[in-house]
Amino acid sequence: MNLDWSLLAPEYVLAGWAAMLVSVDLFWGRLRKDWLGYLAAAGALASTLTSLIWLNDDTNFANLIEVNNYTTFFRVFFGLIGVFACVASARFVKDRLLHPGEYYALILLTVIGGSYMAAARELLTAYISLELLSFSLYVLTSYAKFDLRSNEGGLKYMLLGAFSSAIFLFGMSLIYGVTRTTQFEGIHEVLTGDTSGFELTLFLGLVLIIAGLGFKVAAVPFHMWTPDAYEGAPLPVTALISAISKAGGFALFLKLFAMAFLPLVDDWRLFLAGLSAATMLLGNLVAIQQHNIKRLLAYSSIGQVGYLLMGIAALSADNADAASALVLHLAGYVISNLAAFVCAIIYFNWTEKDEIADYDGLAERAPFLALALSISLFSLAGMPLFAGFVTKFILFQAAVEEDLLWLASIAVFTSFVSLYYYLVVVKHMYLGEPEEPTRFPTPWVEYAALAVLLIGVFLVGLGPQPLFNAVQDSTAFIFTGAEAAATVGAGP
Amino acid sequence: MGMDDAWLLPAVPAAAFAALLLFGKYLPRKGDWLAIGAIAASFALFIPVLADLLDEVGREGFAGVVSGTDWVEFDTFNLRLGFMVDQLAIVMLAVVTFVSTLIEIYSVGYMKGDPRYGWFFTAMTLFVTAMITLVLADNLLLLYVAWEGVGFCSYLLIGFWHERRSAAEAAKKAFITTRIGDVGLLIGIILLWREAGTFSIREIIEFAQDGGYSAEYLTTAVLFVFAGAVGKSAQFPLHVWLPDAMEGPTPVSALIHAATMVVAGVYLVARMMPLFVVADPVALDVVTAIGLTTVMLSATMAIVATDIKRVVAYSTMNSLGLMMVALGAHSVTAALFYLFVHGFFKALLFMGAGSVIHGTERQEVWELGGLARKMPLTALAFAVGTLAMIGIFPFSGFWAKDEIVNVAADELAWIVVAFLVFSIFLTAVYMTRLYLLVFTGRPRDDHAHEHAHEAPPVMSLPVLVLAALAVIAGFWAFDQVGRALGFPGGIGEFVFLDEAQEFAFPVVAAISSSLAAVGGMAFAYALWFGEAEQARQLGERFRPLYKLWKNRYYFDDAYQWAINNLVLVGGNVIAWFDRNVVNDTGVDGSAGLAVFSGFQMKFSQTGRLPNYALAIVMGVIILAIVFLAVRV
Amino acid sequence: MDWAVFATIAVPAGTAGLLMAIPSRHRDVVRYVALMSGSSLFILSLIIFGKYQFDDGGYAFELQLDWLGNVAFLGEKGITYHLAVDGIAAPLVLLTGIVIFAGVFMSWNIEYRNKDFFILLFLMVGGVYGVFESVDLFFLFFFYELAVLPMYLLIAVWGSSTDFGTFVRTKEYGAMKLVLYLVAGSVLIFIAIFATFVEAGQGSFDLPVLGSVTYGENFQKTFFPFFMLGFGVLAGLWPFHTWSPDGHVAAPTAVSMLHAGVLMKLGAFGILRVGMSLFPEGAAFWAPVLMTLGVTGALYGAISAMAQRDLKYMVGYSSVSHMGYVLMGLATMNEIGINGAVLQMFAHGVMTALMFAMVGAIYDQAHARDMTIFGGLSRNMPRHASYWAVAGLSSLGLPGLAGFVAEFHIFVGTFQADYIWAGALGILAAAITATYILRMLAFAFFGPFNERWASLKEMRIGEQFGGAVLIFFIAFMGMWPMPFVDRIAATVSRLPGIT
Amino acid sequence: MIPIQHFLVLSSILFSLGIYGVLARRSAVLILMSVELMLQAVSINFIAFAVYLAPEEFTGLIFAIFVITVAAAEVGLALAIVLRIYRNKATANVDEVDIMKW
Repeated sequence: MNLDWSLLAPEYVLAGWAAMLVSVDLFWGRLRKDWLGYLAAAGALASTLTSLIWLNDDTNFANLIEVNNYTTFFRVFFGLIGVFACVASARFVKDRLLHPGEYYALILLTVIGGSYMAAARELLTAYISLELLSFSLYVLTSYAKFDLRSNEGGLKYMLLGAFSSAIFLFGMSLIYGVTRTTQFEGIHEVLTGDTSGFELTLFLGLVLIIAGLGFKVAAVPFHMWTPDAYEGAPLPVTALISAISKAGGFALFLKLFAMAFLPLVDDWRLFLAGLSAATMLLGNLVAIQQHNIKRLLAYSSIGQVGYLLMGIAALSADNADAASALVLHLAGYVISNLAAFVCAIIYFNWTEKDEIADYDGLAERAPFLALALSISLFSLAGMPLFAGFVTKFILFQAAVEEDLLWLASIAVFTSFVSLYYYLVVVKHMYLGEPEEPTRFPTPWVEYAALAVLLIGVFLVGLGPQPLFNAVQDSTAFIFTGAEAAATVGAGP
Repeated sequence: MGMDDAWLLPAVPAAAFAALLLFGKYLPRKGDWLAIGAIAASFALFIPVLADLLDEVGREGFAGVVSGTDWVEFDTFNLRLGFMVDQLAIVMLAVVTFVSTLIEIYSVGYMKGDPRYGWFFTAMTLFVTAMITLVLADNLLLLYVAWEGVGFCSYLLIGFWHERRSAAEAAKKAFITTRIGDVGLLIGIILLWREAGTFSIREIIEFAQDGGYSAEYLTTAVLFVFAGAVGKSAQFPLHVWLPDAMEGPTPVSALIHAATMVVAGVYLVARMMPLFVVADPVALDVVTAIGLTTVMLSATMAIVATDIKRVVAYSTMNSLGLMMVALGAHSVTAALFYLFVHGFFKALLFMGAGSVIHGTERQEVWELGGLARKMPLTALAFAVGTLAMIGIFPFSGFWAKDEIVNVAADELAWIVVAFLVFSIFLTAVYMTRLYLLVFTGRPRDDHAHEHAHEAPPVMSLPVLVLAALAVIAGFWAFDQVGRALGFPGGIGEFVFLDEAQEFAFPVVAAISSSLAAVGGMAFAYALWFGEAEQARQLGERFRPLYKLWKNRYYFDDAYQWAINNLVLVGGNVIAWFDRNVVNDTGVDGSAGLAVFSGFQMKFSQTGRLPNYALAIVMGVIILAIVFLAVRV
Repeated sequence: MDWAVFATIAVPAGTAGLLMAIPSRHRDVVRYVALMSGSSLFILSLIIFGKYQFDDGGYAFELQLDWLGNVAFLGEKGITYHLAVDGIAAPLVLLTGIVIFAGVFMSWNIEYRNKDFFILLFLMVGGVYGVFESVDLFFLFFFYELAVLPMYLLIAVWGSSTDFGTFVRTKEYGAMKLVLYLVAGSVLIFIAIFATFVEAGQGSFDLPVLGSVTYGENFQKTFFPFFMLGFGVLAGLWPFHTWSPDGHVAAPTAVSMLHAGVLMKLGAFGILRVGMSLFPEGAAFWAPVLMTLGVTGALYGAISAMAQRDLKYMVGYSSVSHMGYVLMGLATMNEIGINGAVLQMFAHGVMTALMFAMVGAIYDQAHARDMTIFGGLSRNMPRHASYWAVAGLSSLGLPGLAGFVAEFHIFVGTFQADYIWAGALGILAAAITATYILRMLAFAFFGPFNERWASLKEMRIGEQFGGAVLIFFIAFMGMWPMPFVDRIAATVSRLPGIT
Repeated sequence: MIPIQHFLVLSSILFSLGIYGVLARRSAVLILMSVELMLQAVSINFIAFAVYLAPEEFTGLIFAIFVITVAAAEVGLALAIVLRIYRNKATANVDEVDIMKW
């Protein structure tokens, strides 16, 4: 058993940094006002950089936590999400929230939770990381403590989260009962053998696990918390939930199903495909009816979950294509979505408004912001030049490779539907009459962060090869045994 | 310079057209000299071509000379800019180049002072280009191109004074009506191509004569082709545009709507005659029937028409119908002969009418009268034209009309001949009436009469030239005359496609038609000379007939009704259907369905936590049930 | 000259970038930059058209850059930035160059945020070039969507609404419908592309690679309709055409020109380049349906146009009608017909661009488009009237102008393919075209002068010039179609399944 | 020795009771307690499996301990949020907490 504690260094950095932030908040009042957010961002960045040490490594800590490219990819990914979340929060928190130290500390903790969800190689670790992520988010969601919406969102998120994690746990316990192990690889080994004796338990467990993870990633019908939590949470937290909770959920979802449950793929494929179809249909159709930008993005993200679930439904024992496609789209989606949220945050900072109708005439008052929001929304809709087009294309193609043409068809259709409600936002920004014609003051830091995200959107959209290579290198590790060998250097 | 260079004939006016279009504005006198020069040059070029042809024509198996170049070609598909000179083309060319030269000269006087003087000549030049191309085309495609081209020029020139609503409407009507015929023509052309694989007229004819087409197929095809001729030559039932086309300037009417363009239909049928011969006889019967109908319609309508140009226009329809009847009797010679002389005397009539209009600025016959004294030259010329049209010995019309009656008697049923003779009577009636009303009697509008003046020399000279030709052109019927001119013989000897036709002069036919003509003149004289009181009484007595004729058999009304109540309403129905059914229901409806389903679904989000939990539980249960049902 | 094709995409993209850098208050600078770019695109397009060697009809100006490969299901040449021009694309590239060149002149007067306008316009143009020049299915589709996307803002911001009292169509509606409709069409294309890629199993989206595979007959029959309908939507395939009149009417002049003139061709081009090239048997199976829909569109569009009062609606429906001819030509599945279809794409593109330009020219001054309230306008605007006439006459198939050459080929092809009824109806539709064109001319330009419009003046010189360029090409192709036919025929004869 | 099924039945009953509680109760606190019930069912499961099926390993037991710990934290967290709601709205009835819907 490898007990090399240094493997956990990035998380040490984060945890330490979180502690430091709390203390700074306590003792150094002046700094906390203006610089705390950026300090937190620096912490996330530091952890990101630290995690690069194990690039192309393949080892694990005590058979609990893997450190390989899959972990590294997600460490970097979540670390960057943390950076942007902190930067985007800076002004918002300063103006509107109490206790910034704890706020940023919690953000850093979500990064730890997310990273370990990707890194876990057994059920307990996975569960603990998931709860770490969730708990932090529960708190953050209800962070605006005098705001009823925030309270309500937090309550719903929290109670349903607890409920669903109980379901998830029950599922895990059943799986444990069947396989007598919590190690993903062990489960895989058992499931590869004859499972005829305990199918009932096994599938019940599987259903419960799907439900639990489905809740985490907001798959229909486990999605109900999403719109309310999104709307209730302070805007930067919404951004964080939409990015890290979903990405973490999928990191675990993917790993669990690729690493542990892959032998049963023929059994669960259609169920996930069904979930996926329901999710994208409901998410995108209901999004049409939304008037609040946060709720709109919530439903749109539900739609995106539908697409991502296709990636899991399309997992195959032969190759890692679907997994790579899923992670690729995950990256594309998160970048675009973060950009959209950063825009919403900037606008909220100016006006304290988040209804779509409030965006009237934004193009007059802040052309760059309007452009940036349009780009991110178009990217979410899967329009060319932007990340969404390529990543969706690859993802859908991956599904079709596994004979899921019908599912891909629904996906293409719903992503067409999604264009409508994104266009409605664009319409308000470019066609509406602004309340007053004055320009908004330019928030340079936020704009810089936005610009970086937009560059990301374009980079992925116009030159996805590097990202795709990185993704492929990382997903190669989540397939155990024989499949792993087959996946390296896969391709026709 | 010979037949191989025939392409120069259209090319010269084409170049002039391009120059006029681009720079006409900047040329002195707006370039009328260039237009006239180019057309005169065409005529000049025509003469060596004719001479060359006359050299060749006696040779064994001579069937015209083809020249030209490919326009579009790939694989086996080939569209040519090809020209063919043969006797048929030469006769037509003579009319086209010569008459148009004269009319262009005439126009200098007639159009003087018009704000779009230059444009008139530009368009006329284009017309001549297209018309010559039409005549010379060796393939159906080029023929169609030129066919549309002349139609377009006709549109431009009828609508020359387009500020007048009536002119704009007439132009539109002319174009669309002929276009309906052209639909048939194009279908016919492509049908012919489809089996033969070529557009070349000669090859198609050979293909047909070798039995390449089945009889029904060929009949269908030629009837479609004939539809084009019906439209262009203003035959029943597409004749309605021609009277309205008189909205154009008179030189236009003279050239396009009398001498050249309208006879293109006749020319087309003459060109395709070998096909009609091979095809089922029904095809020629249709030609005869339509020609005869047109003759009778136009002759009767002319009797009650009061616009000087419209009367002449009806007479044109009358003549065109006669030519069609001749073709129906498959006598190309008779048709072509009539076409040839008709070009002169009809242009003459129009130019005479034009002089009257120019001199008096009136065209209602009831506002004219007694002009013979004021405009003696015009009156003389008009008289010649009238006599030629009526067919009085020895004017040119006499010979030509006789020939038609003659072949009809040979080939067609007696009833047709009877109708023809009756139509000659009617022709005499309305032509005499027209002359009497315009040039004799008491001036009905003193103001117009006082101001009436003889046309300037630039106008009257061409008129006189034509008058002379209208008298003598008919003598070409005689072999002796033809030989004296250097032809192999008379026109019947010259124009042959199947075999040479002797010019026959059966006395019975000549006498009967002359009797009819003279009788008609006498009848008209009795009715309309002086105050025309008898005519009015006759009109009162036969009021229904009078109204029927006056209203042009209600064709225009019927068409207008059909356009208003069928076409436009149909258009509105389709447009309504498109907007309300296809778009608002089909398109917006399906979009609305998505929106509506979103609206319904959003209420599943009740905002209440237990419901959310229930959804999760239900999800689990459903998944579990399905899972187990499928799997266990 | 291999860079020329690349440049046609790089120039618009660069222009968009350059324009972004110009402060928006320098409206004239923006205009001149747009003009420069438009002219260079025009010249580039001429070069590409002129230099295309049509001996064997293959690809020329080929450029292939690796873009995404060796990942997941993608092979070595998975997705390549593969540009090339063949004899079908060459005229369409030229068409794009002509229309954008003229379009810049027609947009000269835009004052409201003209910088943004030109940025979007050039983005769209880049997309259009991309579709014509991409030989990689992924990029073809990439550019296809790219060309559609800027339409929304272009129409919704700079467009105009229609209000006839009883009949109201806002520009937002037109814009939204147009964009959604076209993207809806691309849903089908998307699906078919996925299926094709899997079926081919080559790990590449390159069209020549995909084309080298023989697909099963059932597969072809199943998926050809996806391409046919998907691309057909953009080509105005009846009954999926209603975006076209409403969208074109709402759009600003240059956008209508480009859209009706060029973008609609993308649809037909897509059917040809993707659908028929990959699935010849499927195409043969579905050709009767395509023919029926094409004829229906041709007739139906013409009849609808006859009932319009709004000039722009008339032109919009006429586009539906003329694109019906294009689809008929494609459905013939023989060389003559398909040549005709491509010729018609060019002819209709130039002609309809001219028509929309003329509507725009008059709308700029009169702020009205109802033909029935005008009258005798040719007195004050003789040149404008004559431009209209040329465009109209070309559209009704007058010999000597571009429309005739194209339509004639299509009709001949249709007869050759034994769709005699369809050919006859198509010819009839051309006659109906004459009706509505002449009706419009008679209403608006002829007849007594309506003094209400005494203030109208002749078009601006820029508009005259832009129009003249279009007229030049209408006449050029009408009189000397060989340069076009040579190129098109060389490539069409190489298509699989063509008789 | 008691057969493992008894434990499993017990845990299932507990779990179902928990679910019932979550669905049926309107008080946030009671819902929370029901969730705790479900978590206890999970713990029982884990312990039963660990003892009966993999006696030589401690995984299941450790899992149970963690579940209990997490449950405790969860209660603390949830109660804090419920408290906020109660402060701001003077109710802990989840049916009344529905500003956000649709």
